[in-house]
Amino acid sequence: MPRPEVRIVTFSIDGREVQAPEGVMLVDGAKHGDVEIPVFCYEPKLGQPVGACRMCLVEIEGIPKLQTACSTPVKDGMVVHTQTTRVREAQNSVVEFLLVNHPLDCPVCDKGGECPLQDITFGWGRGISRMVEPKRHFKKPLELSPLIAIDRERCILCYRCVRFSQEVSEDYQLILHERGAQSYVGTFDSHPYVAPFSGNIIELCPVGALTSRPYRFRARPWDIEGAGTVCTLCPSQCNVELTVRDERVLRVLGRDHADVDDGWLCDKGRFAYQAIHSEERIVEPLVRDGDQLRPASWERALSAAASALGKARGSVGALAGGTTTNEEAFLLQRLVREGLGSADVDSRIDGSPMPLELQRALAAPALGATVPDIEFAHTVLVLGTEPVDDAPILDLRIRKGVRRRGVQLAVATPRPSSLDRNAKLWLRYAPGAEHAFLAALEAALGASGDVDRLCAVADADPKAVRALADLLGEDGRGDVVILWGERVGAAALPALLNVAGRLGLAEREGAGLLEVPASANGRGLREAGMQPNAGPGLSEVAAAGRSAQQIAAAAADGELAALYLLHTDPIRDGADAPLWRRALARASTVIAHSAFLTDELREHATVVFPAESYAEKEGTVTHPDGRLQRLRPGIGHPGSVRAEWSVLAELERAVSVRVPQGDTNGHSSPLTGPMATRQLVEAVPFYAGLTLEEIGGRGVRWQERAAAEAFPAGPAGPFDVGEPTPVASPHGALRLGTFRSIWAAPEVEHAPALKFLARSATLEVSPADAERLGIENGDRVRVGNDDRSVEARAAIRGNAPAGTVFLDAGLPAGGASELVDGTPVSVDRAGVEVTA
Amino acid sequence: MSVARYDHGSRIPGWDDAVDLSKDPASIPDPALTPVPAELRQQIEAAMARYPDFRSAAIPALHAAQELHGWCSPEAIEQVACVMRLTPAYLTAVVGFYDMFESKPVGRNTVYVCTNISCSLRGARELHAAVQQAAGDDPDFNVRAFECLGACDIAPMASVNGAYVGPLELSDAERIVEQLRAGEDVLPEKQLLRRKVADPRASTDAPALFDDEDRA
Amino acid sequence: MSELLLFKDIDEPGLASREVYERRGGYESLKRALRMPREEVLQNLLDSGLRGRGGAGFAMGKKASFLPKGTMDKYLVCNADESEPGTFKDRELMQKSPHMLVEGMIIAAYAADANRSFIYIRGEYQQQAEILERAIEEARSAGYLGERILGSDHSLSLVLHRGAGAYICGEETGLLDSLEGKRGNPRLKPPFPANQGLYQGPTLINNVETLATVPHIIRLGGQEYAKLGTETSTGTKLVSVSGNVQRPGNYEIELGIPAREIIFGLAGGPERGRDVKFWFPGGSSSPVLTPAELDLPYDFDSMAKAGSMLGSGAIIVVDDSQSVVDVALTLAKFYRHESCGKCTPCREGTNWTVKMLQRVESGEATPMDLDIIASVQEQIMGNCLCVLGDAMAMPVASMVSKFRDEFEAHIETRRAQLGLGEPTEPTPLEAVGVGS
Amino acid sequence: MSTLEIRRWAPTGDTVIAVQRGPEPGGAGGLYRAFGETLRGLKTTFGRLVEGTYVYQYPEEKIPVYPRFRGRHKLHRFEDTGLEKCVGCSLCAAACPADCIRVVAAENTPEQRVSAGERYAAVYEINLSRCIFCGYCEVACPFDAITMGHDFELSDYNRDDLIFTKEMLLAEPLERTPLRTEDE
Repeated sequence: MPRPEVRIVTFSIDGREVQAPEGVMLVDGAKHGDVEIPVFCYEPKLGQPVGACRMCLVEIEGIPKLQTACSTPVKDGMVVHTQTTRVREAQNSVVEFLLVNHPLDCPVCDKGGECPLQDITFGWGRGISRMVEPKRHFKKPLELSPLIAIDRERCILCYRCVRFSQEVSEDYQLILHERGAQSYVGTFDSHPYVAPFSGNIIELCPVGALTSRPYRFRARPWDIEGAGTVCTLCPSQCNVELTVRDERVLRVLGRDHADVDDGWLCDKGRFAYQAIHSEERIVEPLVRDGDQLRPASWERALSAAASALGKARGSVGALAGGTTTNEEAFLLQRLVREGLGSADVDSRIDGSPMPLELQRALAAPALGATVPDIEFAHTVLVLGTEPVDDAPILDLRIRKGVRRRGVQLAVATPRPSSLDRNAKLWLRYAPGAEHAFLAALEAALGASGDVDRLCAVADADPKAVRALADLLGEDGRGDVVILWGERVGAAALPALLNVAGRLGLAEREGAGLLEVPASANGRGLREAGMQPNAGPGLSEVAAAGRSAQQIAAAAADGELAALYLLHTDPIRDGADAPLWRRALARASTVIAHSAFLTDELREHATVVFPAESYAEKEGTVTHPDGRLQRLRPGIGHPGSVRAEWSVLAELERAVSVRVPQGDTNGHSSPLTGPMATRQLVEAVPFYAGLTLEEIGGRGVRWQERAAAEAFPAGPAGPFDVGEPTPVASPHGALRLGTFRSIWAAPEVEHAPALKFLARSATLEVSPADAERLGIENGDRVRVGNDDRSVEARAAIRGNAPAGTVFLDAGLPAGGASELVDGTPVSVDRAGVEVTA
Repeated sequence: MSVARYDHGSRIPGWDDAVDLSKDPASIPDPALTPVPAELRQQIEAAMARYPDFRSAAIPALHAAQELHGWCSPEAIEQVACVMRLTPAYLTAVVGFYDMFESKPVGRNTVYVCTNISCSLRGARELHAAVQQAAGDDPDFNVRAFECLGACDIAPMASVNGAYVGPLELSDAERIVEQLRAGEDVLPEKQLLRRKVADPRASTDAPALFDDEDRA
Repeated sequence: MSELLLFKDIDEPGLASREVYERRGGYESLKRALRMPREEVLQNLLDSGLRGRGGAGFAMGKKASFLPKGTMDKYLVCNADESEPGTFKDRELMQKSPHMLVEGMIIAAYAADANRSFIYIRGEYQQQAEILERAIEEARSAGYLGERILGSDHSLSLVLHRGAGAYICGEETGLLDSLEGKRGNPRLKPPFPANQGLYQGPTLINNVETLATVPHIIRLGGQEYAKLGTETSTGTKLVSVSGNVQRPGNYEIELGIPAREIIFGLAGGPERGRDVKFWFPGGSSSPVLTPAELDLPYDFDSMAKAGSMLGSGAIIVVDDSQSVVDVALTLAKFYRHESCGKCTPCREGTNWTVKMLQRVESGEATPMDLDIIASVQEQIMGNCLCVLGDAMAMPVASMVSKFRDEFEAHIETRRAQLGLGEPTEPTPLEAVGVGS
Repeated sequence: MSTLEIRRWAPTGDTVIAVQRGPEPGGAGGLYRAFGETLRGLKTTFGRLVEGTYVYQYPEEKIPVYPRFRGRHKLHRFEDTGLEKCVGCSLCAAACPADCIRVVAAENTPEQRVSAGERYAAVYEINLSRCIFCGYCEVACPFDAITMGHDFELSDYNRDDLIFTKEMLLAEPLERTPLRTEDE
């Protein structure tokens, strides 16, 4: 659906002529004339207004009854009054009614001081109460989930939380029980309200009925300061405001950005801040002393790292991931490439190497879709990614598009997706068969190739693939956005580009591809040059280095002496944990920036620098749609943590003889954060001229700036798709699919509030396979292939495709990365001998 | 499997109850893990087929489940949710909204005594008390004071397992209970279905149109 | 008195069966209507001046003409959730002459070009639902329902939907939500159901009696029908009389006859020795009228002029043996129970009113509380999402204002009984709420 | 009808306080108004003058303070239950113009109940070296948990010691400041 054109209309409010966009609700329109109309239930983010609280009644000339301003769109020539006796009378009445059962326990209420009910009572109430009857009283506060407390006395039944659960996150767990004055908010049969987005209801609640249990009583609004920054725990890069008191982050709130997050946050983003202040966090440098890591001074740590790296010159592999900023990535690759003379840098830790021209073609400005495009597209194809796990906030955006704007959704994934229910069409293919599937789709869209044969290779239903091609490809059907996950693999990308070419996505304004990278700043890291075959700005490099997988293999074989790990744990994030364990054990030097010690670091790290949390970082990150956003430090560094860009700069100074300090002709090591940014911007042609001021609080898409012309164009295509390798068709054995849950993250494991959500290995099995194998739901099972195996808990899923099992990835240990990728697995009940 | 219940006999918590944090969140029940009686499944699926939007079948489906389970127990709701592919919470919200869905275990014999205005003008509250007393604490009975049942012409009245009877006298209370216990037709002579229209012109055996003596 | 339309043959044995109904001239109007063009049928409905019998009294033909043209699915919904206390006319119709309703619906759907129809019957009407279900089945097998009815281009499906006990589902948008399988919360209007109703499609919603009248309009012709009754309240109306009368029941009257004739003439008036104290002219939601207003003509406009409304045509008579406090409290409790809870004034207003009336009942109140009760009713009126709030506020306010003396006397007697003594006048500070 | 009627206040008897008014302006009365009050003031001054000088031997001898004197703060407990009145709402901190109050709240548990409300002040500190003794905290407190005492001897050798903790504020001052009686 194309974005509607906005017309400006003029109407009169309280005798003032006001101009506002046509169709906005009166409540919003009135703001253009500096008139505030009080509301409780109105929240445009929640969809259609319900007009339930009746707080916003206004008088409109020509209409006898008072109207709700939240549901009346402004019209040309409308005459509105908000200050007449009648309106005031109605407002007074509603406030009085709302307070009939609202306890006045503001002093102990967390909302006190930032409570809309307080404000509105003060501004629009009568100031007195005539209610002498006893108010209702209930036990309080009660738990609604481990994260949320509910105080039913305070609830004014505005429906916001319930509407969120039903119409935004669509988990439909939170409901109103009973009816009328007896209504109360609750869940089914005392189940807790646990969902990826449940925390948003705390922010939505206009009273103190829903409060955050981790934030409960921690501070009052006048004790705190807000610090705007960007959450970098996943590629969604939601804009957040940190609530800071005494240099501690106490709460994370959304900082509405319609082009990024639409004002929502996932629970990981909302509650994982606790990991920042975890007792287990590393807050000082650690240096190996014999077989132990010991705290050391910065000088010692830096010199130890520099000398170890210097010794390994030419034989250093570096990886970056997680919350690494563009600046850090840029400095790291410069350190490794220029300072240490090695070309082995990568940021795609579980991916395979990707040819440069494909990268350039994929990142081309014309082909990129933005986040709002999802909402206004005609058709959205979700390909090989589960948004709720990989970039949660996009899940809400897709649901919004489908629900409110009639977007047609197609889902093509190996694993059943939570979006299937919203999809017009969904189809399954075998895990790892993206290449074959996309080739089949391209063929179905009219390219040469045998759809049926390719579908057989991909184990997809040819009818469904043809239907998908019809859905996407029909002429004149409007914009198509393809949301694809980095995990589809490099081999599938030529076919993806060809599909995009056939659909003409590059020619359309609101159409395009949107990648969900595997790491939070995946796009930024690559554009900053953190790739084996591309320098900053996707420039060509003289000699391509090793990719992450090759680095692991080389290190394991003793070909690489040093490994540099910036914000990444390859055991968790990589595709082959045993290989990485060997690599870390074999490498003579392992330098890591990490917030928490893992077993492997404890055993093998030479130097561990304390990593900054995103709340302490200064720098920029790049959103998957190309929006550069700015991280600003909200709190000071705990312990002796230092800014990582400065650590990298120090190392660069120490190891490099060619980079004298203060050399203004070549580059110099940055001395301040903004200097680091400037050096990055200078190095990436299509960022040229970008300043931190321009990025500001809302970010800026580089594709929309003039400098985007400097983007190194890739080949136009069509690309050679090649012959897809058939996915293993197991005999009796099962195919292994993997998924990485939103909760499979170190921050979740280290945040006390979120700990209960931390994942342990779960194996999703179809009912047919479960019956064949004699597995019951919840059984402990052993999953294995080749000579490796892990133990997991079986979860029978009615909609899982028979013949395939899905195992958790991204676990600190014991996840899917322990097994051999792409090889059939056998599953047995734990305790029973594993069949070879 | 024993089912933990609250004091009020229900597993459904009320105002004052926190959630049970040991439980998993209640999403749509997985068909592989939720057994549904075949007959109930068939009834629900038939109801879903009748409407352009399957959600419309929520009330008929819950009627059927209540018929089977005696009340809208969590198990009943889970079964309906499983067939309809809705969350159990959705259905719980519906159950809570409507008076005829029981969210607590009740007796099988339902007696709704109308206590709304027209009936209470003619002594319905006393009647309700009488029926309640007659039924005593028999767990087979579900005696409720109900809002207007739409039969003010036979006030005071009651709906006994769906059959309307009235006008009732206090002495009928005992009979209703006895006849229900015996499984008989309840107060056959007072059943609404056998009653003729009051309008004298429509009904041949109604009294004369105007009775002058009665005019004030 | 004119001839009976709806109640003609109503007690004919077996009228609920298609066979008897057809023998009595049933489905003739349908056949006639289907021979006319849609526009003509609609014109007949417009000409008849038939006003909705559900309570709001909106012209039915006009409502049908609001439906947009086009090929989308359009819906006709019959509101058979007769739950207004005092009303029981639809029950009698559905139970005894279900085919009349079915026939009316088919014709109305034809006029409005609707292709799907639903009857939303309240859950308590279990027996009536069974009778209707049988009738619909009979009509379907006779070809009156389904594809291309009687060879015309009109197709209609009809589904009987049982509710489950909620007064608010009689409100048209609440009914639609309930029919969609949700909680029966009323929706915000606009958009009106005619544009966005059931499943967001254009929807015509009418009461049982309204739809059952349609075959008679077609039989008589719209203009001929309009000659019955008064100019603005045409036709005959079923009136449900209940409460303290000797012969409670349904009566078919021509609109415009004096109310006294209905209450005393037809229903026999209160028991001997009793007098009418007050009466509800249009169900429990209508403001009460006094005996002095008994001679007003019983039609939409006269009732409105008297400060009340004809509503669903349910007269509840309260005789002088009853306490007005008791009636007010019973009513308020009913509305509190039935409030859906969506909007604030209704949810909290009904709740608060009950609490205050309970204090009046028990004698703990002061006459000043009566002022607060009256003021709270004013605060509810007109500020709610739907009319349920008003439905309590109007009669309670009318009772408090018309019988204030009795309320005060009640408080006094109760206080005397309880030995509470004179009510203490609040100090000035308390009166403005400080210190309470 | 719709608004609440505010009844006229019709005071009678004891509720009336009679106020003596001075003479009307003009003439002799005007002259008195111009100088009379001055003379009355001077009478007090000269009256004291003849009393002679008296030196209070502070600190052995202390000048009694007036009942409304605002000295060092006190936190209070409920007398019956012994629970702290302070619920840690921080309103005092919000009201404090000198920004010298710091409150960190925590939640009561059934095992450890500190205050009567849901929350209590886990940390309650007043930096008395910054306090200007304005009494706003007392006014802001919704539970009368903090009041201004009479203690004014607050000097110390160490700035840190002037940060009074909750325990110090809850405890009775060691030495009581004498209180002035009505006629003093």
